[in-house]
Amino acid sequence: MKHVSEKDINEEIKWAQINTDILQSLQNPRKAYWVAVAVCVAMLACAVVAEVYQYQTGLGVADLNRPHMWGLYIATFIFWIGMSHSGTLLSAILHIVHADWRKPIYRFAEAMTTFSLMTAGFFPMIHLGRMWNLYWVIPYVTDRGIWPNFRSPLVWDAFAITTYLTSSAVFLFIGMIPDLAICRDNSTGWRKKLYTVLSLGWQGTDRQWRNFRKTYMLMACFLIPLAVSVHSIVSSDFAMSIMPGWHVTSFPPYFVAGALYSGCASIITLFIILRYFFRWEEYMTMAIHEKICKLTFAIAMVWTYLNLVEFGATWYGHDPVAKEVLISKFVGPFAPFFWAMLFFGSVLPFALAFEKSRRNLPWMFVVSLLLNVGMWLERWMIVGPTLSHAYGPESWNFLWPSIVQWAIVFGSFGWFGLLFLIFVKVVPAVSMYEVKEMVFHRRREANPELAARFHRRITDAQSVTAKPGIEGA
Amino acid sequence: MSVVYSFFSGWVDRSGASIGGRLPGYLMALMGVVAMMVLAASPAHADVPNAVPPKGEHQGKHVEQPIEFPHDIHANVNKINCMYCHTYARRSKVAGIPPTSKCMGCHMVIATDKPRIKKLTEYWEKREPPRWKKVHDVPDFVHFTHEKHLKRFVFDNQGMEVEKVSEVCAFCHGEVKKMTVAEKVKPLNMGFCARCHEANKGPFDCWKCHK
Amino acid sequence: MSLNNILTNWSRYRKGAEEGGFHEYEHQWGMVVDLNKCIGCNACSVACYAENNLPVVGEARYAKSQFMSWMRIERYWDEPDLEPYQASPTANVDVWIETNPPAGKTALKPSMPGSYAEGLLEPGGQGFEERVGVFGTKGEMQDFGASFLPMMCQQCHAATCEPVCPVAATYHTPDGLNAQVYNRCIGSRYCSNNCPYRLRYFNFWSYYEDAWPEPLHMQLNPDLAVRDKGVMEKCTFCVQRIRVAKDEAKMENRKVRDGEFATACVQTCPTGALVFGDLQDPESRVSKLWRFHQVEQGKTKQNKQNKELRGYRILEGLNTDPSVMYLERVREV
Amino acid sequence: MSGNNVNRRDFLKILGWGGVGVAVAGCDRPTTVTLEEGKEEVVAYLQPEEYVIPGVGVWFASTCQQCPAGCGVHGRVREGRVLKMEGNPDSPINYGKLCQMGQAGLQGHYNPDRLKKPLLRKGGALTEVSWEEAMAQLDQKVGIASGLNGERFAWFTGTVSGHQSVLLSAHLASMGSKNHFVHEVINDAVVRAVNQDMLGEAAPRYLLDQAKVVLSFGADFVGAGASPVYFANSYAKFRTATPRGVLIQVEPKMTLTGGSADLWVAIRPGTEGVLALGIANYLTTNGVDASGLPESLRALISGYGPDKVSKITGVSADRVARIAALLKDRSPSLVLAGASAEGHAHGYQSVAAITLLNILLGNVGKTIVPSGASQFPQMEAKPGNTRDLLAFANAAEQKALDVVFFHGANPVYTAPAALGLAEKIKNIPFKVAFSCFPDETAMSADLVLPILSAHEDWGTHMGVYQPEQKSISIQQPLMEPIYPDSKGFGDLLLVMLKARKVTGFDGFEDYYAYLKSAFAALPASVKGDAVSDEDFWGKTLQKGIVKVATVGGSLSTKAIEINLPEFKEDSSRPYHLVPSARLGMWDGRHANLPWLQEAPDQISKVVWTSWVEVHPQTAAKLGVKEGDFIKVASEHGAVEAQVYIYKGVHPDVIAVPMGQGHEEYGRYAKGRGVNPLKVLAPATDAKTGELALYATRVTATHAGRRELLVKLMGNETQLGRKMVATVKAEVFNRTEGGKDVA
Amino acid sequence: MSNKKYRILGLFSDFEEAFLAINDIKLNRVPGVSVDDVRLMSPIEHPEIEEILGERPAHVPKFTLAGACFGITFGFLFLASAQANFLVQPQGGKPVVPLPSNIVLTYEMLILFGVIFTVVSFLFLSGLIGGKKERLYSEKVGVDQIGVILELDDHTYEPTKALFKQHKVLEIREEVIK
Repeated sequence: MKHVSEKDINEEIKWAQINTDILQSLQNPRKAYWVAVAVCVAMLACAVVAEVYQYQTGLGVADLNRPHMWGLYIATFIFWIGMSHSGTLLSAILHIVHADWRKPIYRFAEAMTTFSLMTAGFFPMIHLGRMWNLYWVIPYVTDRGIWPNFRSPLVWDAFAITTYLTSSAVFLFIGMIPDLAICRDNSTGWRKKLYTVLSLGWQGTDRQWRNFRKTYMLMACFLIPLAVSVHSIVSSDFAMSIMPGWHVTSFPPYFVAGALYSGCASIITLFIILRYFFRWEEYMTMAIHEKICKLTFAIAMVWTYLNLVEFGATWYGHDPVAKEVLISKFVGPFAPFFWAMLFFGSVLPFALAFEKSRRNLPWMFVVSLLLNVGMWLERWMIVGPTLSHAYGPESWNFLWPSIVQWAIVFGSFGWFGLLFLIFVKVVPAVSMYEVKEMVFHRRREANPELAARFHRRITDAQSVTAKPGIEGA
Repeated sequence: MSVVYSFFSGWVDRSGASIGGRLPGYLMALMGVVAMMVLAASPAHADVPNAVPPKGEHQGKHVEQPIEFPHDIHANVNKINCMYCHTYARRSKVAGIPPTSKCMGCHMVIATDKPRIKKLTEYWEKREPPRWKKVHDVPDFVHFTHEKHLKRFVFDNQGMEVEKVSEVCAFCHGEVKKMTVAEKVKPLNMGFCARCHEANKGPFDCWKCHK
Repeated sequence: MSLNNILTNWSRYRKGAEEGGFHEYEHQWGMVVDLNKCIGCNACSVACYAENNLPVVGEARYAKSQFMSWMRIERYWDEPDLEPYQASPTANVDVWIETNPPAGKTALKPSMPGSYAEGLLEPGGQGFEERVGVFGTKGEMQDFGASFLPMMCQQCHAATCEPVCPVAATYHTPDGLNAQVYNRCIGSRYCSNNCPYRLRYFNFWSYYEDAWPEPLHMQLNPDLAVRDKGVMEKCTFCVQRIRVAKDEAKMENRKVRDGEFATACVQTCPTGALVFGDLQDPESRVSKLWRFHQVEQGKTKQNKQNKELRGYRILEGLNTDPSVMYLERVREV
Repeated sequence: MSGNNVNRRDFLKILGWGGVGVAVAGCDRPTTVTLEEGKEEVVAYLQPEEYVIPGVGVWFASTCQQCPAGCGVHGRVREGRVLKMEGNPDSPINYGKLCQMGQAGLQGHYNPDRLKKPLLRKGGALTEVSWEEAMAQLDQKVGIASGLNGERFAWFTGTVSGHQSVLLSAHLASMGSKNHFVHEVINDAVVRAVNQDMLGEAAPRYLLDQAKVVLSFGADFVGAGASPVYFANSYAKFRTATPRGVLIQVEPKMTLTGGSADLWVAIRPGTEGVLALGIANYLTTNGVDASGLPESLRALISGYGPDKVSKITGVSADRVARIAALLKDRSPSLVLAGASAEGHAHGYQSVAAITLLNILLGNVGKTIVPSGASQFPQMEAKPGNTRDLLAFANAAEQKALDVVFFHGANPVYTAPAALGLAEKIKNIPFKVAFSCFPDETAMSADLVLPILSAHEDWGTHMGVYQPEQKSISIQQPLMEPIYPDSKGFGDLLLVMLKARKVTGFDGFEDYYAYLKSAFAALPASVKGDAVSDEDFWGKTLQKGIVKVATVGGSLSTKAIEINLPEFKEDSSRPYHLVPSARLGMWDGRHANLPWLQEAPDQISKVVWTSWVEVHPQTAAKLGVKEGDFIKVASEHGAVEAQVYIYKGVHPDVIAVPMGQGHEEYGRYAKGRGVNPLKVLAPATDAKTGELALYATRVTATHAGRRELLVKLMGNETQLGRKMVATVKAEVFNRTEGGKDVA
Repeated sequence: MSNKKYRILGLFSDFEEAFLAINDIKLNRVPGVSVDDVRLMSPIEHPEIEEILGERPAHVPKFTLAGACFGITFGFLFLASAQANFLVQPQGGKPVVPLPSNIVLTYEMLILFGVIFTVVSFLFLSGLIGGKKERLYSEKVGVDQIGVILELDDHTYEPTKALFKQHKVLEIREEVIK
């Protein structure tokens, strides 16, 4: 690939062109889209079949067993929760720090947040022995006088995920309203009706924009601590327990770093896919790609560091049983997966560190997928080895997950993909108004004389003697 | 209908039927925090001292029994004590259906010409007990003890006359003495039990009933 | 009533916070397991199957470690020459399984004296390293026979399983027991994950469907429920027997007498290695044994006057505060 | 009311189980939470006994029939179902305790594979017939009219005792037959023979709790022994005595008893006698008076010096010396011989050498005391052996038998394949099995009569090992028969006796009536303070046991000549096969009980299958790992099972547990694991003619397959965690010695 | 002169000109038209226009604060009262109202209610729910044009139009209100 541009975006681009370019993604789908949908539905069908079988038969079909009460379901749950953090990173954190290169790519990242949360939410249910009683986790008033146990990190999870899903879905939607209005203005038929309802009558008035700006900023401020707390709470499922290898102080930041990491990696994946299929080279520019890759690399190094902290703390720590678990990760039955995780998570990201490698998008596509494989393995390496090698030597065991578990994990990607496919056809995956903002501001930054002229003219207008009325016309 | 709120019970009307337990949790709890102070003190039941009868209604359905046993004649007209026939109630967790021999003890001589008694005699002569249908049932993971409840409300209850035991039975079984075959008129669900345990300071250990 | 509850519970909370936990126990059922007497014969385990409607899972499910033996007898081999953990350089799943269980290689000593792990890891017990005694030779692995360890739910007072249950299906009863309420359980299995003894068993299948073909089902104990798939279960200290004994005592307006009843395992134990009773009753056999062995509840590390006494609790260093005291195995060395 | 409290037996005022219409109340099944009215049925009793209260359990005394030990049990009965077995505290055998087999007796009773109707072989296949037809067939073959020569008739049973034994003997007498084969695989026949010859009594009592040191040569007394629960109880006393008793176990494969030993010594199979003589050598050279022994014996002992003994047995000379020194220092001691010492061609000699140690150490009279006979010798248990199995096979081969009745034994399963019993019994024209289960013998019989289970039947028993207080234990029904088409064994015996027109039995309506009258006829000394026969009967049923007096009993010490053969290696078949017995499966009779299948073996912790125990050195030599299938082949056959590797076997030994490998016997047993008895060589003990169970030499080869070995332990060492801590006995003696803590 | 009222929408493609037009209104170039009456419609957000238009109120943060406060109090009280009324839980000698876990949950409730209040207040305050919509609307506002809306009477109608034209208005839409 040759250097397209070193600019984040071409600020001379026509705004009407932006609308056209982005809105073309909402046109009737091509054949490739339907193929993708079919693949996702097929994947999802695997999961549904497996889940129905498991529901009717019991969790024994998942080959869970006594030491391994938790398996891939929980690992994948953390994986999806983790992936959701990327949207928050791009839309909230970068928004607050005014990194406007996020603007062309934050929309799909934010959607990814919501969808991965919607995927993640399934896993605790699938994982439950009696999922039809899941609602007992919700604190509702009943004449039986029983409540959930608020001490349980699982209840915290339920609270945190509900809050996070609500907030991020709302955040996604609020940010979409101006674009939905554009869609409304450019569509006909049922689409028009749909977008009319969705856009809530957005007209871009100054009152709306003013409140919008405040709201967006406030939401961003809420989402950042929320995202951190959500993954800290998820980590407390483990850190709050007494098990060696789980009872680790550094788990909350470790989880958050891992979450941001996997989220960024999947942003790269989706970035490349969207850029390729919708031909959005103008918006998803190489410059932005470079920035995400660098960001991902930085987070990867943070994650690596936290890994080393954990290993070091365990190795030199007081708890020999935790050390055993660590050693079992190094050389035990999980060793191939463990080393694969470290390779994908800590070595492979160096591919992001070199410009030449970074600019090779097909390669980056593969790398980003592998990074996510690594991050998925990380979650499995958190759940599995501790259960295999805990305190009681009697219960030492190794169990390979059954096909049912794999099918459901596999199918969850189909579900996520399906949601995302629907998303890209229903709402603009690139925020048009924010790209315009970006272009507007970039243009003014690039041409300081424009701003100067504007100010000059304002001053000029004031210096003209006030005269009632304007003659002529 | 006066509606009161008990934080424990949810919204209840005076008859005790829960009317609001299924409202959204947050909303209910919000109201609950406000309404927590408003608590209804239930008056003691007239016939059973030191007891607050459980509240709740259930629309039972008629169950076809092998013999349409007239509880009203036995308990209401002839004023036979419940525990005369359901003799195990004070000694066991189950009240028990009286053995056929107990029926025959009287009906060898009494009312032998009535069709129901003839049917009973038929069973007796076949040496085969009637297969009654269970009316008052709780799930298998609930272990209710008649023995302990009778001790609390009848035998250890100061001022309680054993003759009036049917009033205590009526807590959960309704006015059986006004029925022929028994019908389920109380919900017998956990809320029903829990409200009564709260009102009468019964134990609140899950393992008392669930094992 | 509600306000009352809140106020009393708040006052309890205050008390609890100051005094390390609010306790208002009617009884504290506890157990003593004398490993000097235990011969590992498994009678307790089978008695438990009979008493508690435990399903027989069959070979295939046992192979997957999905069995339901509430009372299990673990058997350990002495390992005098523990070597530092060394795994095969070609470590993979198969090699691990092959090499690891028969010749466990881990012997990590607590790296810091005085850490909580010190009490947790005490290989061999008191002075067992020097094995040259009346038998002359340095012990071969199996010279001292096997170490049998009957493991039932330890009924911890600071149970790790309790706080993690999302629906409070496991909680502490006024009898000092760890209750598991089957019909409340939603099967999140967090409790079992958090049990360091791995003494909680999950109904991975609807075991009852094929565990009791007719007429085997007629043996099922009607005093407790048969568990369906998706719920956690564990040793209850035969709560149905406790119930009956307490009910009986209450009907006679007295307290439960020591030795009046016992759990199924204790009642059947051919050597009398298991003793069951009320730790709150100072005259009960268990109380006397706990006192004699100077083991106290509520401690992470026992401060024994006589260090040679045999009583200990398993993984005591984890501060789970179990209600089962084990007495060390004795060997002539 | 009552429930679990066995001390409240006064509650059982009226006992027995006559004429109660029992409704089997529905079980709690979990998924059907039927709350809707009228979905479930509730059936009251027709006319209950006063003590029958729905929802309240009642305890009835009976006797466990799971092994010949004859423990007294209590069965908890609720709503007409027996739910749980507990030990009978009044029993002098088991003191209210019970082993796993006793617990699992329920599953034999409720077994889904029980025989429901008589089966008659018609045209080669067993078909269900009515009792009338079955009894007619029986009468035709063995009735008076059949003209059957009594010598061509035989009973083949397991251990029998009590009134069944009396009736059985009467039946044999009525047939004019002396052919009663009593077969048990797990027996102590050789020890009995040696005891008879050296001590003057076949089964003296062993006072384990009096001994300071117990040296056991393979005697698995707390496991598959004569009376597991009794000896487990004694073991507890022995271990808590002051000073604590020391147990040294010498055997080729670790038994359950060996698992609890202070010192477990692996010995080369067949050299137990040599070790005993080696110890005797140490004792005599270190001041133990051997002057009472004949000169030839003293010469023999002096020939077994430490080096020689060490070389033959594989036990180091130092260790032999220390064991001997311990025995000498701590008196009284007790030296026991068990299956692994007995099971050789020179088993008698080895056991004699071992018994000699008891004489040398002066244990006779201290820890070995005379047992005497009970006052009812006809009721005493007839201990089983394997000699009868061989004799039976021989008789069958010679076509010396026309009719055989089987009860309580499964020779088709237990006989080594080399005996060819399955073929030979085809020579017997009419074989009748009295059995609850479709076991191998029943399935090869011509007529199968389903009998009541142990929990449905009447009977009396005397344990095969009788402690000081001898007793008759009563067996009474704990439940109405599940299958109405099965009959009591005693009833059937009575019917057959009546059919033979034997005098004295025609007055009894059934076995119950017979028992009742037999108890009424007991001497007044036995009846104690009972005021009437009825009262005595009631009290007997309530207590479950009748204590009877001991008659006679004395021990002598007579040293006999011992002639141990040279130990020979067999390079073509380098390994010794040890068919080990396990408490649980016993000789295979409990393989159809799912609880026992799922109860892990105490030592290997394997469930549901057979395994082959191999020493790590041997495993390395064979190149096998845990879970590999290994083929163990003798001259007479081969078995294939998975390997379990540990150090609890002698490197020269391959141990395969008994109990599995059934070809019949219901869904839980059939086709599971392997039966090591099948590959045994039909060698016998030269003196007693007992089958030498431990004398088979085998080869072992990797079978090339591998599966996960299903067992409990994930990791078999404690990994430094304080799971089971161990203290030295001296510490124990110092802190707890002499203190009755609780 | 009839006393008509008009509403006009001037669409500008050049933002600079549009702002200058508003600036002119601010400078009172059209008497009777106040800058406070100017309503804007724009494809993007223009914070810089506030320099001209002046600070106009946005009350969302107040509701956010209210929501957060409500979340914190309600959250804690709800948890505490639920726990104190949970008749089973207190038996085990552990605190009835455990602060560490309640802090976590209260924190989540804070955020949840903060977000909900913010969003709901935004929807109302910005007129998306319940507010009146501008009847003059051009789809071009969604593309690249900026619209200036003014309500005028007969006196100001013409001068304003003239002002717009002076600032290169592309299109003027108008309607008569009264």
